[in-house]
Amino acid sequence: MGEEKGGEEKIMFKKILIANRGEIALRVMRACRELNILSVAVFSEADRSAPHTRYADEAYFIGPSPSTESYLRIDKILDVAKKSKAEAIHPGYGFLAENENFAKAVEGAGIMFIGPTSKAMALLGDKTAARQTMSKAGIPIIPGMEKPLRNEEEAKKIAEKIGFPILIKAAGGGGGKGMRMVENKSGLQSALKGAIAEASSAFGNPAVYIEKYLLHPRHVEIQVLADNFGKVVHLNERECSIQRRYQKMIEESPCCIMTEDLRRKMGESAKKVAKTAGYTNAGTVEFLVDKNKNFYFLEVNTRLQVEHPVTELVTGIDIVKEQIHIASGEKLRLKQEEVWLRGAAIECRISAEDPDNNFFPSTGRIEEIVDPTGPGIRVESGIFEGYEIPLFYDPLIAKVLAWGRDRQEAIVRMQRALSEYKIKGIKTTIPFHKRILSHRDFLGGNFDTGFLQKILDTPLPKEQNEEIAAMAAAIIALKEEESPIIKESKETMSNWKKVSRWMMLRR
Amino acid sequence: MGEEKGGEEKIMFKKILIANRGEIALRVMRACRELNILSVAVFSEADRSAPHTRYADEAYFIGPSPSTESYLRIDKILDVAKKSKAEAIHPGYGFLAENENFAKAVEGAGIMFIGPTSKAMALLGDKTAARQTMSKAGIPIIPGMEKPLRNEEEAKKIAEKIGFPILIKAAGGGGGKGMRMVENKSGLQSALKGAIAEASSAFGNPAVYIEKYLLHPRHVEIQVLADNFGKVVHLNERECSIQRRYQKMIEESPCCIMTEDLRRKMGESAKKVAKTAGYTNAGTVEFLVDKNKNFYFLEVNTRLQVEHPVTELVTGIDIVKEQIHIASGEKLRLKQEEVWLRGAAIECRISAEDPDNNFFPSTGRIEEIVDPTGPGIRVESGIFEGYEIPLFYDPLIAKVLAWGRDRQEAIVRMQRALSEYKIKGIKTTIPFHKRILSHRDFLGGNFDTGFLQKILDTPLPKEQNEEIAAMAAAIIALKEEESPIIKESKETMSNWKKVSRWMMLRR
Amino acid sequence: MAYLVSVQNKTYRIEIENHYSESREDIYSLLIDGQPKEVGVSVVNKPGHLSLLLANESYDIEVDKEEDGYYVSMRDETYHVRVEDERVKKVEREMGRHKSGVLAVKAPMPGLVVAVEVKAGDTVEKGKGVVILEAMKMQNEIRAPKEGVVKEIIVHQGAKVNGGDVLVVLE
Amino acid sequence: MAYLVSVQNKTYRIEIENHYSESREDIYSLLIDGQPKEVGVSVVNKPGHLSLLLANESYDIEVDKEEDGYYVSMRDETYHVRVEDERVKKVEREMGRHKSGVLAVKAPMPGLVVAVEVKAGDTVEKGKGVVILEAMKMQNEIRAPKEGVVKEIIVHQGAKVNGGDVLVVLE
Repeated sequence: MGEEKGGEEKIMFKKILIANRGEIALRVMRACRELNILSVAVFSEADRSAPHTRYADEAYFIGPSPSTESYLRIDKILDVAKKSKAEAIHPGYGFLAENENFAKAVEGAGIMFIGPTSKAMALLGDKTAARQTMSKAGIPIIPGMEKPLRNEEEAKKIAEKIGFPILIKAAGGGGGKGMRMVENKSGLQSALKGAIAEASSAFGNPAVYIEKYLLHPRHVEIQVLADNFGKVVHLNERECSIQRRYQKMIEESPCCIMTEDLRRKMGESAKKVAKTAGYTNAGTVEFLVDKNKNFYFLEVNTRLQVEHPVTELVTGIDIVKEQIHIASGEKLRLKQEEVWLRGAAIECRISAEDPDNNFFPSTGRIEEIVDPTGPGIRVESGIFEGYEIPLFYDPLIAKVLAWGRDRQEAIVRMQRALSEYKIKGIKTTIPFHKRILSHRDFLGGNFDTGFLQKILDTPLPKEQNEEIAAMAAAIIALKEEESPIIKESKETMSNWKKVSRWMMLRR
Repeated sequence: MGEEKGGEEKIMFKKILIANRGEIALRVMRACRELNILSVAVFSEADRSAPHTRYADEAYFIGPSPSTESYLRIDKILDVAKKSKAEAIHPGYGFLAENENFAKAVEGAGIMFIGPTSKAMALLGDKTAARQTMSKAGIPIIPGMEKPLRNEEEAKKIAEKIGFPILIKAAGGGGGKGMRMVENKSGLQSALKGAIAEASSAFGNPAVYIEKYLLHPRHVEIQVLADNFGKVVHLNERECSIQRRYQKMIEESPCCIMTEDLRRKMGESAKKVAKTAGYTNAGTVEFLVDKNKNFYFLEVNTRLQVEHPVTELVTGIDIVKEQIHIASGEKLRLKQEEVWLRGAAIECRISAEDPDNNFFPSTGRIEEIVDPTGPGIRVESGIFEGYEIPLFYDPLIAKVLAWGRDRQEAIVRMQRALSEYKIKGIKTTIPFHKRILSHRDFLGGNFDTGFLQKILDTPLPKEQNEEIAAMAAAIIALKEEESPIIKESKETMSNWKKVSRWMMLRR
Repeated sequence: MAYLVSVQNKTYRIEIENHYSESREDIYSLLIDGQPKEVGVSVVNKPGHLSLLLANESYDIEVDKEEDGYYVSMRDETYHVRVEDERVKKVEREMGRHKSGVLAVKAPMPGLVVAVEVKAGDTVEKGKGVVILEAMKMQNEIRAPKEGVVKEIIVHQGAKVNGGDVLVVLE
Repeated sequence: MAYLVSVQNKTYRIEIENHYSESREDIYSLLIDGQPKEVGVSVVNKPGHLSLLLANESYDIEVDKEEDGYYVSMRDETYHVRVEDERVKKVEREMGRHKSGVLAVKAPMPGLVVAVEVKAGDTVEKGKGVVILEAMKMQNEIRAPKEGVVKEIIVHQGAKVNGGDVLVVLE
C-alpha cells in the first residue's frame, strides 16, 4: 500500500505500543491486527484481565491502578516501548494523548508518535495562544481573552467588557473538564473556583481563561488528515452539540444545518488551521456555529477523537489506519475529491453512569451483555461479561453507532440498537439516550449545545405497560414463594445485584 | 417516504406477519420496527422462547416442533394472519418462501405477499420450464433437460448425450438440497436415488432434472428489485462460489473477476429475466460464469436470499425495507444510476455443525457469546446465551459480514471478526471459515465452485503454540487438584459440556 | 394468593387464581382489579427473564429484584414495582406502623469526600447540596432528598466512602 | 508435581516447581522439558478462561475439559491436550494394560436411523459407511473409523438415537 517517493522506501511498522486502555485501546489494536502489526499493551493493577491486556500480542505491567501511577507515567511507558522494541506509540484519547512532554519524550527516544509533532501540539495545546495565531491567519474566533487569567479581579473586568454570559475554560486541556458557563456576575466567583479545581485535578494545570458565550450555538467540528509532506484533506464535519456538562454525548455526520457552501468554507478553514500550525496526522478542528451560520474557531483536538467512527461510517475511511500510514512516513492516500459523504451516521456514548441519579458513576460487575446487531449498527466496546468496572478511569464503556441512507434511517436504527442493547449488572446511560433519540427537537434537527438541559426539563413520557409490569412482578413474587428452586435463584439474583452495587474495587 | 402517483395514496402497512424463524425472522422484524410497523411472529413448540417470538409485538403458536406441523402449515399461518389482522406476510427464506401454493393462498385471502406473485413464482419455480422461457427470450443457458426426468433409463440417455460430468438437480426447490454431481456412468444410479430422496423430503416433490456440469465455474448472482409498475433495477452481483454440498458458505460483492462491461451485461440479462417472468419485489438471478467469462442463466431465487446483506453493505440499500415498500404498492425509489457499489463486502455463514467431524449438526446449549464488533463488522444472529439449538431446523445460526474499502480490507476485517467471535457450548463452522479466509487461493480470488474440496484436501496449517497450550492445560490440571473451589467449578464446566453435548431436545 | 402491586402512582390488586404448566409454557389465570387475564409465561435463560404472552401480545421482560422492590424492564421502559402480600399488608395496617422522621443521606457510590457543605443543626431545603463527592474524576454534589434539619454529620472532608455509606443524617 | 502433557504428536514433561499469588495474578514457575519458565496467570471471568503472560507475551486462553482431555483455544487455534500425572502413568505402565480390540461406532449427534448399511459378520474397511443418520434434514453417513469385522448391530432402520448412542460394534 502507500506510495513510495524519492527513492526512499517507507516500511510499515512491525510493532506498535498503545498507551491507553478501554474501547479506544481495542480500536487501535484492531487496526494493528488488520495491518498485520503486533500490538503492545500497557496495563495497571486494575487492568490485568482487561480486554486490551488480553487482545494485545504483548502486555506490560506499568503500575498501580490510579492513572497518575500508571497510564500517565511517561517514564514507564517509554521503558516498555524500548523493552518491547515498539517502533511507534499510539496514545488514543485522554491520558497522555495531548501531553506535549510525552510527545517530545517519544520523539527524543527515536520512536514515532502517532499524532502531531510535539511542536504543533504545544502550539495548539495553549488554547489562548492558538486562538491568537489562528485569528492572525484570518480564521474567525470568538471574542475573549488572549492569555490565561491571572486573578479574580481580572476575570470580573473581562467579563464585564465582553458581556455575560461568559464561559470559563481550562487552558491545559479539553473534554469539558474545568469548564463553567457563568450567566451573571453573582455566579462568577464560585464558578471560577470550581473550574480551577477541576482543571488542576484533570490536567495538573490550574490555568483558565474566559470567552464570550454564544447563544444557541452548535458545536460543529471538522476532521482533518495531514501527512508529513504538507498535504491536508478534510473528512467533512461532525455535529456534536448534544453535550452534558460540556461532555459530548451524541455526535452525528453530516450536520443537518450544513450546506455545501458552508461545508466547503469550514473545510477550507480547518485545512488552513492545520497548515498554519504545521499539523500532521489526524486532528479535529472545533468550531461553534451560530444561528446565522457564522462559524468561530474554538480549538484543535490534537488526537484521535472518541467520535471518529461517525466519520468512518460516512466516508468509508479507517481513520486509525490512516494515522498509522501517515506516521510511518507515507503520503496521504486520498485526494480531497475522493472523500465521500454517503448517508448519515450517529454515535451514542454509553457510560457507566446512572441517569436517574444525577449521572453518578456506577461501578459493579457486568452480568450480561447483548450487543445490538443487524443492519447499519456498529459497536465499539471495552467491556465483557464478568468485567468489573474499575473506579479509576473514565466512565465511557462503549459506543453505539448507526448508519442509514439518511438521517431519519440512522435515527430509527439507533433507536432500535438502544432498544436491543442489554448491559446488566450496572446502570448505564442507555435509557437517557433513548429519551434524547425520541425527542421531537432532536428528530427535527432543531437543537444547540443547550439541548440537553431541555431534555432534563422535559417530563418523562408516560409509561405504557404498567399493568403488564404489575403482572410480571406478581408472577415472579408467586414463583419465589412457591418454588424452592426459584427461591434459590432469586437469592442468587438478589445477591449478585448487591455485589455489583456495593463492590468497590475489582480484585 | 415513497412517491405518490395518480392520485392514489399508498398507505404503509401497519402490521406484518413473518412466516419464519431464526435470524431471518429477526432481520425482517428489525426492518418492521424501523418502519414503525407491528410484527407478528408464528412459533412452534420448540420456539416458545426463541428470539423471534420475543422480538415480535405479537406471537402465535402454530404447532409441534417439526416444520411440517408448524412452519410449513399454510392453513395455520393464514389463520394467524386473519386473527392478527396482519396486512402482509413476509416469508423469509426456506420453509414456504418459494411455495407457489402458499403465495396463491395468501393472495386469495386478500393479504399482501411480500415477494413475487404466485404466477411468477410458479413460472420460475419450475426450473426446467424457466430455463426454456429464458432461453427463448435470448438469455444464455447451460445445456440440459427441458423437463423433469421420468426414469433412470432416460437419465442414462441424456447424460450420455450431453456428456459427463453432469449435475442432478431438484425441480421443486433450490439451496443445494437434492443436488448431486455425477462424474461418470457408474455413479449415476446411487446419485439419482439420493437426489430423489432428498428432494422428496426437502420439497415434498421428488422431481429432478439433469444438466451439463461446467468445469471451474463461478457462481455469480445478480440481485434485482422490481416494482408493480414494470420498473426493475439491479443491485450488482454477488460471488457465491464457496459452497459445500451446493450450500453457499461464503458470499461477497463485488466478484473479483467482474469487469464493468460484464456487470452491465449480466445486470441487463437479470433485468430481462425479471421482466420476462413478470417478476415483482426482490429476487436473485443466478448465473454460472466460466473461465472465459461466458455466463449462463441458472435459475431465479424468488425470495430474499440468506446473503442479501452483502449487497446491502456495498449499496447502502436496505433490501427488506425495499421489499416492504414495493409490496405496499410504492414505485421503486431508486433509479439504476443511483445504485452505488462502494467498497467490498463478505459474508460467512456460521452453522451449528462440527467441521472436524464431517460437518455433523451440533446441538446443545449456547453457554457464552461474544459477538465480533469494531469497524466494518455486521452480525445477523438468531441465538442468545442459554439458547438450546433445536434439532428440527436449518443449522444456520448466524451470519458475520465485513465491509472494507477494498476486498483486501474486507478480508482482514473478516479474519479479525472470526477471531473475535466466541460461541461456547456447541461446535460451529467458525474454525473452518478461518481456514478458508487464510487460504492463498481465496485471498488471490482464484477459486471456483470446487474450491471447498481443495480446502478439505489441504493439510491443516501447523499449530504454533503447542507449548503454551501444554502449560495452560497443566496449570488447569494443577488448579483442579489443589483447590476445592476450582474443582467444583471444573465439575460444573464438565457438566455443562456434557449436557450440551448429549441434550437431545430443548424442553 | 392476592397481591397489592404498586407501579408509579397506581396500585393494582392481583389475585392469581390458578396456574399450571403446559409443555411449552406456564399458564397463569389471574384477576387484575377484578378483570380476568390469562398469561402464558416462559422462562428464557434466567429466572428473572420471562417471555410473556397475553392475548398473543409478546412481552420480553427482565425482572430484577432489589432491596426496594422489583425493577421490571420491557419495551424500552423500566418500571419500579412493589409487591405486597395482601395478608401481610393487612396485619401491618392494623398495627399502625409509623414512618420514622429520620433520613440518612447515603453515598450513591464509592468516592472521596471533597467538601461537607452543611453543619449539624442547619436547616436545609430539598435539593440543597450537603456533600461533594469525587468519583471517576468528576465532582458530584449530593443533595438533600427532602427538607429537614441536619441531625448528624458522619463523614469529614478527605474521607473515602463506599457506596451506601451514610454521609449525613437529616431529621 | 510433574505432568506428562501430550499435544498433537508431542509429549512434554511439565514440572510445576512453585506457584504463588500476587495481587493481580498468580505466578507459576515451571520446567517444560527441563526449560524454566515463569508464567503469570489471571482468571478472567470463568475458571477455564485464563489470561497468560509469558515473558510479556499475552495469551487469551479458554480451556474446556471434555471426556477425552482438555481443549485449549487461543489465537485462532484449538489444541487437544491430554494431561497425565507422571506417577499415575508410571503405575499404569507397570501394570501393562492392553488396549481392547473392540470399537463402538457411536452416533455423533441425535437423529433418525435412515439405513443400516452393514450386517453382522461383514468385514469393513476404514471409511466404509455403516449407518445413515438423518438430522436437521441432512442425511449423514456414519463411517467405520478403522477396519474390522462387524460384531453387533445395535440399531435398526427407523430408530431414533441420541448423540453418543452406540450404533454398531466392530472388532
